[in-house]
Order: sequence, then C-alpha cells, then structure tokens
Amino acid sequence: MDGILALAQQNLLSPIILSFVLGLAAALVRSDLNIPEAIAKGLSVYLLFAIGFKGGANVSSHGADLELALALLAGIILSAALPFVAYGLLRLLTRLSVVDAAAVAAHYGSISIVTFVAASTILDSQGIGYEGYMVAVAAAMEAPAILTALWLISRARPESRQQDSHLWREVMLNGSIILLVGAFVIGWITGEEGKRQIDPFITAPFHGLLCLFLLDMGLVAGRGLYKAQRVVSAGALVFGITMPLVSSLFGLLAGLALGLSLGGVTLLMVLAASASYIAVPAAMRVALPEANPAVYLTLSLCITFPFNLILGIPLYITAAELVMAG
Amino acid sequence: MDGILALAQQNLLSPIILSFVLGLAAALVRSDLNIPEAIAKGLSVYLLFAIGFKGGANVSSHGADLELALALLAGIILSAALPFVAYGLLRLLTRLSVVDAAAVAAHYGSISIVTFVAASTILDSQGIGYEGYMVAVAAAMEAPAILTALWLISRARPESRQQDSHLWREVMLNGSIILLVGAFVIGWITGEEGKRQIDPFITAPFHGLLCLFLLDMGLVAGRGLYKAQRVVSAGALVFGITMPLVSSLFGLLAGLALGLSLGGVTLLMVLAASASYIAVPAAMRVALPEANPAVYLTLSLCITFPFNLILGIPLYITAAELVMAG
Amino acid sequence: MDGILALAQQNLLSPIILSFVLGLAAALVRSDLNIPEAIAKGLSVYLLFAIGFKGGANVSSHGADLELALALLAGIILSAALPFVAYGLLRLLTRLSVVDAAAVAAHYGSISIVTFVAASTILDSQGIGYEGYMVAVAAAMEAPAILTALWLISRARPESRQQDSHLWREVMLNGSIILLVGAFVIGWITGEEGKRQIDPFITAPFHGLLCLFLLDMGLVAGRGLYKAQRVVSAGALVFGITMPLVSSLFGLLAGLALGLSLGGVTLLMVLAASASYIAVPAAMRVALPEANPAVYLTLSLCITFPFNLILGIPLYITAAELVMAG
Amino acid sequence: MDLYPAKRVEIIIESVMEGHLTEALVDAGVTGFTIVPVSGGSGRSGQWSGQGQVSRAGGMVMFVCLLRPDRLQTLLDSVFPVLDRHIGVLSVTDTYVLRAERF
Amino acid sequence: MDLYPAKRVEIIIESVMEGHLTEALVDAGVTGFTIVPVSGGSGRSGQWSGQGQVSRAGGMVMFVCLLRPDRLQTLLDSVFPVLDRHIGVLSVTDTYVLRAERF
Amino acid sequence: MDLYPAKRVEIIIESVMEGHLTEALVDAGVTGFTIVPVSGGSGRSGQWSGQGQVSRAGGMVMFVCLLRPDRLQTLLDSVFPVLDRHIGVLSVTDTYVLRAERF
Ligand SMILES: Nc1ncnc2c1ncn2[C@@H]1O[C@H](COP(=O)(O)O)[C@@H](O)[C@H]1O
Ligand SMILES: Nc1ncnc2c1ncn2[C@@H]1O[C@H](COP(=O)(O)O)[C@@H](O)[C@H]1O
Ligand SMILES: Nc1ncnc2c1ncn2[C@@H]1O[C@H](COP(=O)(O)O)[C@@H](O)[C@H]1O
Ligand code: NA
Ligand code: NA
Ligand code: NA
Repeated sequence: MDGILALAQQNLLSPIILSFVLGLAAALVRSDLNIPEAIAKGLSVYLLFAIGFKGGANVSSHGADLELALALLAGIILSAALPFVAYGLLRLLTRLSVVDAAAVAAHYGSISIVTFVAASTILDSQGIGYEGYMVAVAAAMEAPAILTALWLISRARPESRQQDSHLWREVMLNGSIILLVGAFVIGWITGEEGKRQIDPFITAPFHGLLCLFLLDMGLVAGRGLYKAQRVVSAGALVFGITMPLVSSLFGLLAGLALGLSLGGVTLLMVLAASASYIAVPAAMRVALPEANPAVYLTLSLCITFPFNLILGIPLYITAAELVMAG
Repeated sequence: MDGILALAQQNLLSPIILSFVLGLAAALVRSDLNIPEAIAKGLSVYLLFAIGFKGGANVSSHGADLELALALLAGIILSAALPFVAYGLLRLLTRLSVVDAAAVAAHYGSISIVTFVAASTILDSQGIGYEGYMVAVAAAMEAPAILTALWLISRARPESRQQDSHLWREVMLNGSIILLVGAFVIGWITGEEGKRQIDPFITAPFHGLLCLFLLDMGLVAGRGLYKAQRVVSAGALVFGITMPLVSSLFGLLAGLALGLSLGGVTLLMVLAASASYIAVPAAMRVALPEANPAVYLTLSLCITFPFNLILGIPLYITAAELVMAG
Repeated sequence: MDGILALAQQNLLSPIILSFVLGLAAALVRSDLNIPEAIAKGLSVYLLFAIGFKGGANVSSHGADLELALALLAGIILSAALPFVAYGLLRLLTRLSVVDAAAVAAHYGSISIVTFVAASTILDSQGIGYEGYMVAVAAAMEAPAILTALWLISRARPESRQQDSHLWREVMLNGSIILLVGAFVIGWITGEEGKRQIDPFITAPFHGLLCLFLLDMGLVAGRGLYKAQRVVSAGALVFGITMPLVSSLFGLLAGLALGLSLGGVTLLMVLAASASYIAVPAAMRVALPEANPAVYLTLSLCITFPFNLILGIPLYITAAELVMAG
Repeated sequence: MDLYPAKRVEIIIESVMEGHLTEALVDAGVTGFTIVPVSGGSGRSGQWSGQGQVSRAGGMVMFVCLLRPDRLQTLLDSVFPVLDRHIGVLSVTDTYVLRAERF
Repeated sequence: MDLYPAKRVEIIIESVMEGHLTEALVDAGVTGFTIVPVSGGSGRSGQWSGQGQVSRAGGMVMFVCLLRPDRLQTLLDSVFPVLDRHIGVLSVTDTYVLRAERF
Repeated sequence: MDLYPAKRVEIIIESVMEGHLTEALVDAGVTGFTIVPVSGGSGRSGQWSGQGQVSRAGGMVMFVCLLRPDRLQTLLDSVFPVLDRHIGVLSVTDTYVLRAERF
C-alpha cells in the first residue's frame, strides 16, 4: 500500500502529470491559454512516430516472432471482448440507450495511445523494462472493439443499415494506426543503425514534447468538463472509474498467460484499461451518428483518461509487481 | 565605452540578433517569407514553458522565499508606476489623445517576455548568473500596468464606462501569464529531478528555437514598419527610444535596492525597459477599443523592441556592471 | 555495379527513405494520415534554416572566396542552360504545348532543396565530405531557369505580354531563397561560435525532422499520383526519369571542371538532376497561368523526386566515385 | 462583364464527413466547390472549439458551392443522404456569377 | 426536400471579441452559429495579416449564423452592443435552409 | 438599427494571386475586404487539398468584400484583369449592412 502511495505521489509530481494538471486548471478557470490545432496534431504525429520507431528498433534487436504473434492475438481478443464487459456494465449502471452504450463500449475496448506513452515513460523512469513489441499490440487493439460495438447494435436493432466503405477506411486506415504501424516497421527494418541516426530526435526531446502534449490534453479535457455535469450521470461516472479497473484485470491475466515481463504486463493492463479518444470517436461519428458524442468523449477523455494517468498507472504497476512477485 | 561597443558588436553578430535582422530585412524588401501563425504560437508556447520551468527549477535548488516575495513586490510596483512616467513623457513629446497615451503607457509599464528571454540568453553566453525567480517577476509585471492605464483614463474621463468581467479574464488569466507561472510552479515542484527529465527539450534546442522565433518577430516588425511613417510622429519615435532608457534606470535602482546579483539587476532593467506586444495589446482591444492599435503596436514592436534587442541589452549590462563595480 | 546496388539497398533501408515510402503508401491506400499545412511549412523553415546555417558556418571556417564565386557562376549557368535541354527533350518525347513544355523545363533547370538535403545527409552517413558553399550554389540555381523558360515562350510567342513586378518578387524574393541565403550568411558571419550555440538545434534533431518532412512529401506525392495517369503520358514519364540522368551528367562535368571534392561533385549532380516543386510552381502560376499545373507538379514531385531520392542519389554517388577514381 | 444568376450553396458539416460529401457531390456531377476550415461553433449539441483538438471527431468544415440554378435539385438530392443523419446545416442563396459557362 | 426562407448573418469581428460575442449570442438565445478563421484583410485602419502573429490583438474571426427571419431582430439587438465600439462588419443576407425546425 | 442594401462579393482565387488582387482592390479604392483561408476544393482542374503542402502553388484563398451597390462596377473592373487568366470564381450577392457610412 505504501508502495502505491509513494509511486502515486512520485507520479503526481512528475513534469508530465503536472503539465496535464496545468492544462486542466487553465481550462477550468477559463483562461484563453491554448495550443493551436496544427501544433497539437504535429505533436501527436511526433509521439506516434517516435514510439512506433522505438518499439520496432527494440524488436529488431531482441527478436520476437512467435511471442509477438501471440501478443497481437491476445490484444485483438481483449479489444474485441472488453466491449461486452463495458456494455454490460453500462446497462447495469446507466440508462444510456443501446446505441450510446455500444458507442461507449467501443471506446473502452480500444486504447488510448497517450496513456500508453505516459505509462511507458513512467516505466522508463522507474527503470522497468518491457517488450518493444507492445506498441504493435497497442496498434492491433485500436480497431477490433469497433466491430464488437457494431455487432452489439445490429443484434439489438436488426434493421440497422449496412456500413459502407467509408467506415472501413476510417477504421482500418486511420492515420494514427498507419503511422504507428509504419514507424514500427521502419524501426524494425532499420534497427540499431536507424535508431542511431534519429535517436537525438526521438529520444532526447521526447519527455518534454510529451509534457506539451499533455498540457494540450489537459486544456481539451478541462473544456470538456464544463459540459460534463449536464451529460454524465452518477452511474456513468462510476462506470468511467470502475471499467478501467475491471479491464486492467483482464489485461493482467492476459499478460501473465503470455509470460510477459513486469513492464509488459503493466503495459497490457494499461492498454486494456485505457479508452480511445482520437480514433474511435471519429469512427463513431461515421458509423453511429445518432450516438451522442458528448457522452463518449466526456467519459473517455474527461473521466477515464485523467484517472488512468494520475492514479491508474501507479496502481497497475503495483498490482503487476505484487502478483508477479507472489 | 569600449566595453559597450565590444558587447554591442558581439551581440549584433550573434545568431539570435541576426535572425531578427534577417526577418526584418525580408519583410522590408517584401519577400513572401513567412512563419505560419500556428508555428509562431507553438514557438511562443515552447519559450514560455522552457523559461518558466528553468526559473522554477532554479528556485527549487537555491531557495528564495523572502527574496522572491520582495522582488515580486518590486516588480509589481515598477509595472504600476512606470505608466505614469510614460504617460507624462508622451503628453510632453506627442499630441496623442488621453486614451492613446494611456494605452501606450500600459504597454511600457508591462513587459516583453522575448526581450527578457533574449537578455537571459545573452547573460548565459557571457557567463553572468542571475536569480531564477526573475521569470516570476516578469510574470508579475505583466498586468499591473494595465490597471494604472485604466485609472489614468477614468481620472481624465470620469464618465467612462465600467469594465466588465471579460477584461479581468483577459488581464489576469491571459494564456501567456498562466503558462509562464504554471511552468515556473512545475519547475519548482519537480526541481532537479524534473529538470533532468526534460532538460534535453528545454535547454539544448532553446537557442535555435529562439532564433526562429526572432526571425518571425523580425518579419512581423518589418511588416509593421511599413505603416510606421504614417502613424508615428517624430515625438513618438523619440519616446520609443527614451522611455526604455528612463525605465531601465528605475529598474536599476530597484535591482540595487533588492540586492540582486549583476545578472538579476540587468534583467530587472530589461523588464522595466521592455514594452509588451502580446498580452497588453489584446487587453487594450478589449478595454480601450477606441485607442488606435497602430500607435501602440508600432511603438512597442517596431521601435522599442528592436532598440532593446540590439542596443539596449548590451547597454543595460554595461551600466549594471559599472554601477555595481563602483 | 555491386557498389551501386549495395548503396541503393542501404539507401532504401534508411529511415528517411522509408519514411517517404510510408507516406506514399498511406496516400495510395487512401488513409486519412496527414501532416497539417502549418507543420509542413514549419518543417521546411527548419530545414532551410539549418542547412543554410551549416553551409555558412562551414565556409566561415574553411574560406571559399574565389572557389565560391566560380561555383555560383557554374550553378547559374547550369540552371539557365538545362531548361533548353529539358525543352528539347520534351518536344521530342511528348506532345506538350510550348507553354507547358517551357513550364516543365523551368522546373528541371531549377532545383529541389529536399533532394539536396537528403543527398547531403546520405553523404554524411557515408562519411563523404563536401564543400559547405554548395548550399549557396543551390540557392543560386533556384531562379535562372525561370528566366530561360520565359525567354523560350517569348521566342515562340512574340506577342506574349510583359511580366510585371509581382513575378520578379515571386522569383527573386521568394521566401525559401531568402531564408536559405539569409541563414547561410548568418552562419558565415557567426562562424564556429554561432554554430556552437545553436548546434543542438540544427544538427541533433535534423535527421529525424527530415524523416517527418519526407513522410509529408510522400503523402503529397502519393495523393498526386492518383491524378498522374490521366495527366502524364508515357513520353512524359520517360522524360521524368531520363532528364535527371542527363542533367546529372552536366552536373558531373561542371563539378569536375570546378575541381570539387567527391561530395561536392555528387551534390552538383544532384542539384542538376533535381526538379523544383516549391518555388518554381508558384512562380509559374504567376507568370504562366495557362500552363497546366498538374503536368509540371506530377512530373517533378511524383516522378522525378522519388526517382532521385531512391535510385538517383546512390547512382550519382557511384558515378562520381568511378569517374573521380579513374 | 455580365453577371449571371446562380445559386450559392453553403454546407457546414462534420469533418469526418468531408470525404463522403465530396464523393457524393462529384458523383452527382457537382465538381465545383471550395472547402473552408471552421474553427468553432455552437448548435443544439452545445458549443465546440477546434483548439488543441487532435481527433477529427469534433471538428466541422464548410463547403461553398456555386452552381447554375437548374442544377440545384441534383445537388440537394445528392447531398441529402449524407447530411440526413449527420450534424450539419445547409443554406441556398441567390447570387450572380461572372463567366457563367464555368458553372 | 423543401427549402424555407431564413437569414444568413455574417459578422466579421476582432478575435479578442470572440468570447464576448459568443456569450451575447447565447444569452439572446441564438445558439446556432459557426466560427470561420480569417487570415487577413483591409479596412479603414489599413491592411493586416495573421501571418506569424502571436498576439490575438490583431486578428479577426467570422461568425456565420443562420436563423429564422423572425429572430433577426433579437440577434441584432444582442450583437449591436458588442459590435458597437469594436472593429467589425455585419451583413444580413436572405437565404433558404433545409429542415427549418432546426433554426 | 437600420439595415442598408449592399453587395457581398466573394472571390475564390489562387493563393499566389493574393498580393495582386489586394493591390488591384486597394488601387481601385476598395479598401474593405476580408481574406478567409481555404483548405481544399474541386473544379474543372480536379480536386486539391492544402494538407501538408509547402508550396503556395496549389492553394486558394477567399476574399469577402462588402460594398455599396454603386461601387460594384469599380470593383469588377479592377478585379477582372487579375481574375481573367487565373484560376478562380467570383460571385455577387445582395445583402444588407449596418452602419452604411463605412462602406
Ligand atoms: N443556425 C446555425 N447557423 C450556423 N451554423 C450552425 C447553425 N446550427 C448549427 N450550426 C453548426 O453546426 C454545428 C452542429 O450543430 P448542432 O447539430 O445543432 O449541434 C454547430 O456547432 C455549428 O458549427
Ligand atoms: N467592407 C468590408 N468588407 C469585408 N470586410 C471588411 C470590410 N471593412 C472592414 N472589413 C474587415 O474588418 C477589418 C477592420 O476594418 P476597419 O475597422 O475598417 O479597419 C478589416 O481588416 C477587414 O478584415
Ligand atoms: N462552382 C464552384 N463553386 C465553388 N468553388 C469553385 C467552383 N468552381 C471552382 N471553384 C474553386 O476554384 C478552384 C479551381 O477551379 P477550376 O479552375 O475550375 O479547377 C477549385 O478547386 C475550387 O476551390
Ligand atoms: Na481499453
Ligand atoms: Na516595461
Ligand atoms: Na535541376
């Protein structure tokens, strides 16, 4: 218990978390502080490229074939299965419509890459290693949850219309997936030599640029919180905190079954526990325009993301440590 | 005297000043060279975050409680008092209306953070140390001048309308103040450990990014100079050069009274001498829409800023050296 | 022959080339991956500033007066002469109108700065040195080709109207030329001391930022390729590959005549072989609005640029090596 | 320089639908339009702002389309299915254009 | 697909007033509008451009507001105090909209 | 708050011509206009998008110009030579403005 608290405190007092808190606070006092949209998008391109490349380069030096395949499979299964859990929990805790509940469920089956990045940065600073291919697992977990959500709806409403090609492009060829996977492959192909060339770009300023990105996310989340009261019921709030805890258990079991390292188990817990707020919301606007975006964005970005960032990550690290030591 | 010239020349031939001159020249020959607005804003976010954080981290390792409080107080008094001097000088030298003169006075009481950053970069390259909390003094000096200006007008025109809540938000919760103060606090809290994590981001590329920002400022100032002739009288021009010299003396006295180091005294002179061109102009558009923006922007950005950057800073360093050696 | 293949393969498997290929692939599968316009422009500002500065700093430490003047002259002659070759080849291979052919010819006389940057990065990683002033030669080669193209048209159509001052500004004061030359001059003036100050900005992250820029260029080129079939005939395609090979021979001869180093000869070949896709297209829209932009942009950006980047550069290095060893 | 009557159709629609709407317009033979970025707004679903947004989910874009009056119905028919279930507004204004043959 | 008469109000105003104007509109019950970025312009106070600008002092934004004709006066009454002392222009154009119940 | 009749001229033109058009307008005494960025579009020369573009060659901008009806001809005369050989469209819409003395 002391371990968690110490870790949580240390986490809470790191520049990345404090940058997020600064953004949150600035938005809540309604300051005009803002990061231009182009800069926010540029930062996310940087983070995806750097994290993908580093993962690929790591795999290239350690090798990973069967392990990687199994981990990808586990990730896909988690992503496809967790929406059922989320959907059930939502029907239990809230009065959301079928469509809204399915849309939210898709978010929680999918993943948040920034939560993943923050967790791996924290692991790095704790000196805890992890499998380089976890970033590929992250990419593999982006989309399957969407299919489950659509299936949930088509079951509840058999008359619902067929999805068109636009949706598939939105889901499978989504820019952030392509960039993450592409950078991973580039890192894998170019390996140590490639890493040496671009290391001063993808490693040295990474931590600082993550601070700016989290500052921006704090601003966006803070603006969203204004609308939160009207949109999010008490039950939904409980869901936004319970669901990541439940999901992380599934991640823990999967990680243990795969025989991952301590860091790897933690990251799989983080992926399972995190909820998408970039790729899935866009896919939902295409696939389920009648679902209320305020509900899923508020839950994912304003409740679950801060929870995971501030309390969740230290919790998952400690839990993994306890279980794996035991 | 030789000292000033040598320093001025060395300053003039540094990449940051030459980048500013390049921007100025490109705008004056009407090249289409430009920095996108989002990039310029991104650069300013970077500079504010980095300078704030470094100041806070410095305070965290050196401690500063009473000293800091006194310096903040001095800064607030300077910022509130200098507009009176500016207003008087303007009424003497120019035919500006009460409103225009008060608006200009607000700019000169407040500060220019880029001038501050340039000065601290020059001090760094001279190996002259300064108090880390000077960046907090800079933040404290942003707003008080605006209040003085509004008081000057309300005295001259008792019928003038009450200011509303928008103005107070614009003044007190201005994005650049929040970011500067927030980063300072983050630096203070996370201290050496935080600095270690993000140092490759906030220190190594700082000088180069400052070059790009000054290139942009040169472009903007150069475009402004086109309109300068029509707008700025000879008297106003004299004001734009005399006022920083006068203000810097107040800064010098305050710095000596506070017992600051050589670098600290110089920075207080620079803060006193510099004029705002980001926060105060926006506040003036809200508070005093009838004041002519061409007048205050031209004076602050096209006259005083280049003067301080190119000649003022070496002058203030030399003056502080002479006085403190004597 | 083995040498070329090994070099081509090594080149092909470097992060910069793979980033370009990733962009190309993402655009061809119609992913929504994109780099915001402001970020792309910011990256190009960075690359121009860094490459210009490094060239100037290099000249400042090695000196170059007469050599530099002769190289500039050679560059200007090449740029002015190559459009004749291009125009002749186009009339031979395609049915393009006089205006379209002249517009394309202007692009191939001028240069692509990213091709130059990629080539110098590859030379660096091969440990092959080159003259710092080659970047000034690159700048000098931007504009003369445009004049030749206009002359070609005025000869074919004597009634064509006089060009106005807008064109001259577009050509001579083009932002990218000003920035490249300006940064070169700053590097020259500030020399080693200036370089030391901003080196962590212009050197360490250079390679990685070039990756992102090439990712963006891949995206833009890939989108352009969609239209390519309709626009580009087989003859034009042949031109897009033959012309750089022919031009590179002129570059080779000029480089040998100037007595450049191996790296210098290679870079002059690359400059001759590359085709503009930033400055000249804009100038053509002003000067020759009736020329079809799809033709020249497709040829330059979607055919010749990828060819040079992937196959051309290793080829030119090998050719220069062979000739200079023999 | 004669001016010819035309219609100016302005469609404000979610960013994620930009591709769909483009396809729908082009398929219907409406090949002349311009897309203007949008930075924020307010509607029945509340206020929004593009500031600092990374996801395309929240944003909107504005299509401006000038066309001959007799082609308006074609445009409306092709746009309606796209607009129907999605967030967005459409307006049609009478206007005049130069060079009528282009529309 | 019927079209209903409406008004299209376009307000070009200083960026610093974006928040004020938004509040004024929402307070007056005008909750449907879209904000379009502006990159430059020219007026009695000369030309300006947003290029490379960091301060919000110089920039402008454009509000586009579609509304039922009978609500126009409410809008004008709420906008006028904000526009009055500030730089900006307002125009009102007759237009037609789909789905009249939304406005 | 009276409204006065005016013309709203909207010109969509290649970015490279922004400077020329500005000069032409100012020379003709049309000193009130606003420039709006454009992010993509489609025309007879196919679709284009500003995404990731570095060159100004491909992009477009939109000029919005409110003016007194009797000044329309002056504007058209000054704009036509610039628009003539270049890519772009122009539309003129009847509108109403506040504060007529400004136009
Ligand atoms: N009456 C209107 N006039 C202009 N834009 C509107 C209007 N109504 C809605 N919008 C735009 O459409 C978006 C979504 O509207 P809504 O679906 O009503 O929430 C808003 O955020 C605005 O950008
Ligand atoms: N007649 C007009 N048409 C369109 N925009 C205008 C007009 N007049 C002014 N503006 C816009 O309002 C800004 C300020 O105008 P002014 O207060 O006249 O200097 C200009 O820079 C333009 O962006
Ligand atoms: N009918 C139209 N309505 C709106 N914008 C248009 C129209 N036609 C052309 N444009 C714009 O002008 C650009 C060039 O048109 P074009 O010269 O026909 O290829 C297009 O990409 C659009 O941005
Ligand atoms: Na998840
Ligand atoms: Na001051
Ligand atoms: Na060439």
